Amino acid sequence: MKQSWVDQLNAAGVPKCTEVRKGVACFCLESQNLLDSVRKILELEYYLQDVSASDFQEGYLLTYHFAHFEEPGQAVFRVLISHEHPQVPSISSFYQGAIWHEQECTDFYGIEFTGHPDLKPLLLVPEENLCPLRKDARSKKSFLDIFPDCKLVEAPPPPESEENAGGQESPEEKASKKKGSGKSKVQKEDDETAQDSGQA
Amino acid sequence: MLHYAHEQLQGDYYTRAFQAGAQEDTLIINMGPQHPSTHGVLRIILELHGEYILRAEPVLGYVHRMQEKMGEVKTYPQYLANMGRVDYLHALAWNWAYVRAVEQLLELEVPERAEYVRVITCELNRITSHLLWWGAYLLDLGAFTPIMYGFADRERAMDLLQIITGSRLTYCYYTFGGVTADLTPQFIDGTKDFCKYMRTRLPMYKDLVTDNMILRHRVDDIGIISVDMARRYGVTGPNLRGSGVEHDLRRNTPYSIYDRFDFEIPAYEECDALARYLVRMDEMEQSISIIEQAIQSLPEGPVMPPKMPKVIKPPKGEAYGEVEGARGVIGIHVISDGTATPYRIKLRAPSFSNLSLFAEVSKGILLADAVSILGSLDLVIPEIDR
Amino acid sequence: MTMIKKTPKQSTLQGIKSLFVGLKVTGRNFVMPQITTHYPRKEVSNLATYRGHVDLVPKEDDPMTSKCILCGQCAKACPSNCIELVIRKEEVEPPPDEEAQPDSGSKEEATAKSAPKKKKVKRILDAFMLNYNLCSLCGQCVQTCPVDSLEFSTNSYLAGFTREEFIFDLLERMRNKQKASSSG
Amino acid sequence: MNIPPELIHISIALAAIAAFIGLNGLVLVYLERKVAGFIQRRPGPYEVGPWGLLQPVADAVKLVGKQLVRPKVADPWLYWAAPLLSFTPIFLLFLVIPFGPTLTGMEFNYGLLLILAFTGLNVLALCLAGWSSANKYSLLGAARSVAQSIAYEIPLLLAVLAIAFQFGTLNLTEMVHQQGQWPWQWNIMFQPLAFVIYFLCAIAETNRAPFDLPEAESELTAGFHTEYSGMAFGLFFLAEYAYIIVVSCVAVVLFLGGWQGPGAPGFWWFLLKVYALILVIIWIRWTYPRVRFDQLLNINWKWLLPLALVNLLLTLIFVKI
Repeated sequence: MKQSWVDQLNAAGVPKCTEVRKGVACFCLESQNLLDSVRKILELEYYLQDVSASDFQEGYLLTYHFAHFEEPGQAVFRVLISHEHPQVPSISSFYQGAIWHEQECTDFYGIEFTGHPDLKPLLLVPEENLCPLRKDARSKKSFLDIFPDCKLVEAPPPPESEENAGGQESPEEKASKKKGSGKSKVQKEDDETAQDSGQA
Repeated sequence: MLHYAHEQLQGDYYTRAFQAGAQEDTLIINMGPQHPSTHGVLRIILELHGEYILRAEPVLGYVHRMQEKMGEVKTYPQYLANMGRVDYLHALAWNWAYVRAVEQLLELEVPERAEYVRVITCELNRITSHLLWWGAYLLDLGAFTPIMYGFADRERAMDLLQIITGSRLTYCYYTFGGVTADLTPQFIDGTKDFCKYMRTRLPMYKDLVTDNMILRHRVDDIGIISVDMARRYGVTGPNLRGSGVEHDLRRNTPYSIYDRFDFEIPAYEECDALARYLVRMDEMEQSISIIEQAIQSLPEGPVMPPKMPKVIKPPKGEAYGEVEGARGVIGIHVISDGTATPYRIKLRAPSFSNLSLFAEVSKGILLADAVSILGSLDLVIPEIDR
Repeated sequence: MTMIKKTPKQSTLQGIKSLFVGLKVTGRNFVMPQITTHYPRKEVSNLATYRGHVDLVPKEDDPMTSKCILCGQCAKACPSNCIELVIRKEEVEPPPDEEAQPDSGSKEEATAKSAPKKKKVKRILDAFMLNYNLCSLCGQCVQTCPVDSLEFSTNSYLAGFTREEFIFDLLERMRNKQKASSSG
Repeated sequence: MNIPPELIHISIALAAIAAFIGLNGLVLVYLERKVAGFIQRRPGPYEVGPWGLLQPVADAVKLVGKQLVRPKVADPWLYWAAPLLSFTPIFLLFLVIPFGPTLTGMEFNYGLLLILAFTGLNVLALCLAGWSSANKYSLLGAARSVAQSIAYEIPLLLAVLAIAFQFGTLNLTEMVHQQGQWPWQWNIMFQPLAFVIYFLCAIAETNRAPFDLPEAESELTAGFHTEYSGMAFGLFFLAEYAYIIVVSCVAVVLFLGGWQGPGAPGFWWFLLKVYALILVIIWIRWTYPRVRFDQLLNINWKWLLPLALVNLLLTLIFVKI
């Protein structure tokens, strides 16, 4: 029953759900099929809760939260993008509410949203490029470490998209090889512990 | 002497950027950051043709405090105090959302009495928030007296909350696993009286304001937010319910013990400011009913779990604490790396999403309606800027 | 499940009537008693529940010393670092037959005591500094204190001209209070 | 040297009027704040003097004592001329108002006409104030005030015209004489519709809530007087209250029997009625929200104007018969 909405999402063409917690389904996407999935989830009448980013060793993890007005359940899209080329397509053509969220991510992390109508600073001073939420190398943690249920897989190197991949990647992080192709895939399906403490 | 849009105008970054898209012979005007009707330091740049708004652009960030960064440098309990400061009008809902997120991470079981206490106080806080909104909205519309009545009643609720929380506005009352202080008999009696009292006040509000012809004409049919628009912008809370969607986390994904109470989710289908107004007025009534039911069935017991970890160190993972606040869905996304400090905290502020549609909804309306729409969205600026 | 309601519509006649109803409401309030508290002459009644800055709690048997065990948990828990414990270390000669020393009754102490002529270092609280300028009244210090040596004061009448006036030594405050209460 | 007695009379009257305006300003400020306070269940002015009686005096002293500030880009002449222009016509208006049977500054056959003519000057003042401040909010306020005043002048004139036809005179004293002592002899019994129209228009003309759009504070910060401070603002303020008194006086003369009253007719009846009307205006202000600008004009053009025409027509038929 819980599964039904996840199945529905899958059936609509959102790539396979990778992780289900109580009422939450995470979909780890690659940045090029993000727009496709977002279009599908909009067709399923999900609303946008927020867009946020976080800084990991492997790259910036973009998290999109969607929920539905009538049905329970939260859909989470995760997109991992590289530090060197923090680019991701903007979903603001589908969800106009994302305009501000994406501007905020640009403020905090310097991520570039391609196709965004106006990427000017939203919350921070426009004169400086501060990116205050970027973490320094020491305090960065590994994405895998925190989300052990996910595992990064070497994406089959798409032949043309790799202008960013091979060349300049520095060996400093083990992550770079995954993010080299700009994406992580997460495989394992696992029920994390039921976390809703409110569940009576 | 006067600067019109087509002239070269000195201005800050946002004014210049806005001006670049201006048409000929229009008036560019800054509403805010110091403006009586933006309730705080919200700034909206407007392009006016006569009194009609051609274009509007909110400029944020005047009270930006980088709350999310603060979350990354403080320990879990230390960050609690920040939550009351995000949305100072419904501080307990933010408390709750954060506490819920951390409790999910810690897999803490909240004692039953604590849940009841949380429901009672949170609903009481919701009433105070709506009362303040009511007064301030009417102030926007030019009526001075309602805010005084609203404040007088709000004082009573805040006095009650002070009895147990010790503070009046920026509460820091919930804590991981429960609440910091138990209810006192004084509070319980006072709350019962307050509920009775509010039931006599709400009809008075209706007579004075809700039924008033002038108000009706001011709020009827303006600021139409369709369901589709609400979805695209992520509008939640009373604003969404004013668009005819019965979405309320207290009912849709009943957290805590909300499924034990019998209450309605008021929703109106007109999508305009009047619908949003009526939703909030009805919600106060429902909150009173929830409080009465909760007090009636308040169980005995502790308000903190028997054994609490000495140091809050949630395991690795993430959690999303969601709570229905007075303004909409409050979501706190916590990523834990297993240390005593959160790795990343993202605050989803409902006002942020609610305001983001203003540019679209304010096209072609009158300046006076813009004020009315802004008021009907019930914005709290510190929550938007975080 | 509730039905989605329609906003009630109003005819012009009802509208005009509503204007008079509104006047009636304000008119009635005009003659009703005032609800303002004339502050300096009268006081609000709920000051007792106010949670102001923290205060030290004295020991029951010795009102001049606090319950504090100098563990420093409060200082660590404070989000804004406004607590500072000034601790003086003092070497004390162990009295020959100290039995009723409640604060150092651990086993090591007992063994140390039995060792001849071992000097013991005692930590003494010199001052408990609270920088109230920074405090956000979150109550974390009170919650973390393992021996309940901190309590909220109901002191809502705090005013001053300089920031220095809001840096309190809570130990001194406590002692002054105790003195005042014992003498008065 | 032969001074005409008429001149002495007018000079004394003007001095008295100046005192009356000033005093009334103080009284009305106090009254308004007290009434607002009571309606909102708080004491209102309380601390200065007994029952806060000296509060308006303190306010006045503050306003007078303040430095006069002019924005750099404001027009230096028009900016200062506007408050004066708003304030000075008031003396003329009071000159012809019959406070008592013999208590009139100047007996004048066209008294009503004079009042209506000079009330119109206020619009010009507000317009100038808004324009010369070089503030966009002020400009919007000025534009609103012009549109509003011009619109509301028409039904007001029509309503008053009906009364003038009915009495067959423009002399205010004469009008009062034609009404009787008792309330049922007052003109309001014969012309209730005209009274309502006049009253609404009067509120709009004086920019009082709920028609206070030129200074709608939640939309235009303070409208036309956003940039004014000190005594320049004080003059606007005083003028606003003076105009309230003027329109109330005219209403009393036209509809409420002037100084006539049961018992002993005299100026006390006049003042009593004027203050009762002002109280109602204040009461209305603290009860209602503000109307929107287009609604304001709609009320005028779609309701008041046709009603005033109908009223005029009915009156004419009545008079003719």
